[in-house]
Amino acid sequence: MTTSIPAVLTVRVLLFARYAELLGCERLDLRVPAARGAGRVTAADVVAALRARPGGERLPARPLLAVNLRQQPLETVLAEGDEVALLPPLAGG
Amino acid sequence: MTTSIPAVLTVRVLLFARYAELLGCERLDLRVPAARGAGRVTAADVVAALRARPGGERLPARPLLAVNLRQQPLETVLAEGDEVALLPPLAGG
Amino acid sequence: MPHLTDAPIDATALATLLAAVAAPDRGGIATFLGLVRDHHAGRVVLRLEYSAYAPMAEVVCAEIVAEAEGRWPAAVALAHRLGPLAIGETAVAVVAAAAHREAAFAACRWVIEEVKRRVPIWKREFYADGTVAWVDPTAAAGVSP
Amino acid sequence: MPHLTDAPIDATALATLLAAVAAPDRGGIATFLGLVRDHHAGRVVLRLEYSAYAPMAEVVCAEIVAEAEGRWPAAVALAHRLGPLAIGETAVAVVAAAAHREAAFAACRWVIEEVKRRVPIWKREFYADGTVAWVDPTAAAGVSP
Repeated sequence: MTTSIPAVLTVRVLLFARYAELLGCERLDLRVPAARGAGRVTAADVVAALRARPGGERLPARPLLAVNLRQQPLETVLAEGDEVALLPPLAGG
Repeated sequence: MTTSIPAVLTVRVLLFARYAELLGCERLDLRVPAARGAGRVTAADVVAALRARPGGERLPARPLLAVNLRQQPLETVLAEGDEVALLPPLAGG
Repeated sequence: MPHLTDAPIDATALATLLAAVAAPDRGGIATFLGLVRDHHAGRVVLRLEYSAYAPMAEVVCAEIVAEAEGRWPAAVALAHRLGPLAIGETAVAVVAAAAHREAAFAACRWVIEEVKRRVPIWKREFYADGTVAWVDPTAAAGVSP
Repeated sequence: MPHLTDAPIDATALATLLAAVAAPDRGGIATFLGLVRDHHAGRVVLRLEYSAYAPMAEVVCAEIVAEAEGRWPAAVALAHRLGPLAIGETAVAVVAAAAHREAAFAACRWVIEEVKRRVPIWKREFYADGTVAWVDPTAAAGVSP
């Protein structure tokens, strides 16, 4: 049985630069439950799940992030299979 | 017999671009008298002398000019042997 | 042509970027080259390494170029180096050609600011004292702790 | 190095100018290239010819470079082509290197404006209709009658 907005999703997470060092990982598939009381999984839930992992406590609570190659706010509602990238402070140029 | 500020000087005149075309000449030594009533020869006197030559009537009365490689006002007092260049509107760059 | 490159942005690469924007009706080309400096935040830098979220960085670079070409009557080329770089090497090149210099300068200047602001690229600096740090333009110290 | 040149300002010449200002403590190089356009004031240009009051033009170019280097913490190189030029060829190149891009852009922009304002150089345009005119930036028509 499925609903159009499942309360648990699996997303592809990408970590870069300092964040990859903190977590000791550059990419992982993460099963993310919605926050307590919410019917939808947001990018903030991915950040919360990562912050609960070893090393993740040093991730900022509100990092820059991208969903499917585009910068998005933390409140973005995710869909199954989305690619969520946590972006440390940009330093190109 | 000489005075410290002779009323007649010989200067080297350089003409460029359109001004050289108007006068049919790129360089000439010009004997220039001071303007009536003036004791000194100025760059304006050089312009006046050039404007009295064939083709010179189309020179502007107040062209840009340089004395000894430096832009100077028309009122600049000249010395024997000075190099006076009449500069058409600049178009470099 | 991709905007990210592992190859040096040298005189030949610059000539290619210039040729990509030059046209008979464009009288001015403004260029910015960002080079690796030998010091940062008071520390002596020996070399550095750029990494990127490459698929997104390509998309964002293309967006920046398209936006610049929409804001100004200009043609823009952009290249950013990735991987290890030595002091003095070119990290980024922006080239903007327009009929007149005002648009060329404005587009060039805007693009380099947007590249710094929006493109997911990171820089790791290796210092003379043996330490290494991630550059963080948002941190007071200029690097991440 | 003289600022006036009869030789093409091509990729090699540009690389020489860049090398003249590059240094390990300079992280940004802004460049402006002025190219020969195929039209001017509504007329189709086939080619053109630059002439100069060369001794004065060299002095003024050197003054402009020195003044720019005094106003900004930047190193500046400047080259202006003389003689016949084809469409698309580079007439003038300004290169400014500095620790940071703000000074590099500001110095580069200022130098090209001063070159146009102060250097005794003249431009004769040859048009598709067989006519020829001296360019006059102060005239409403853009050329001398």
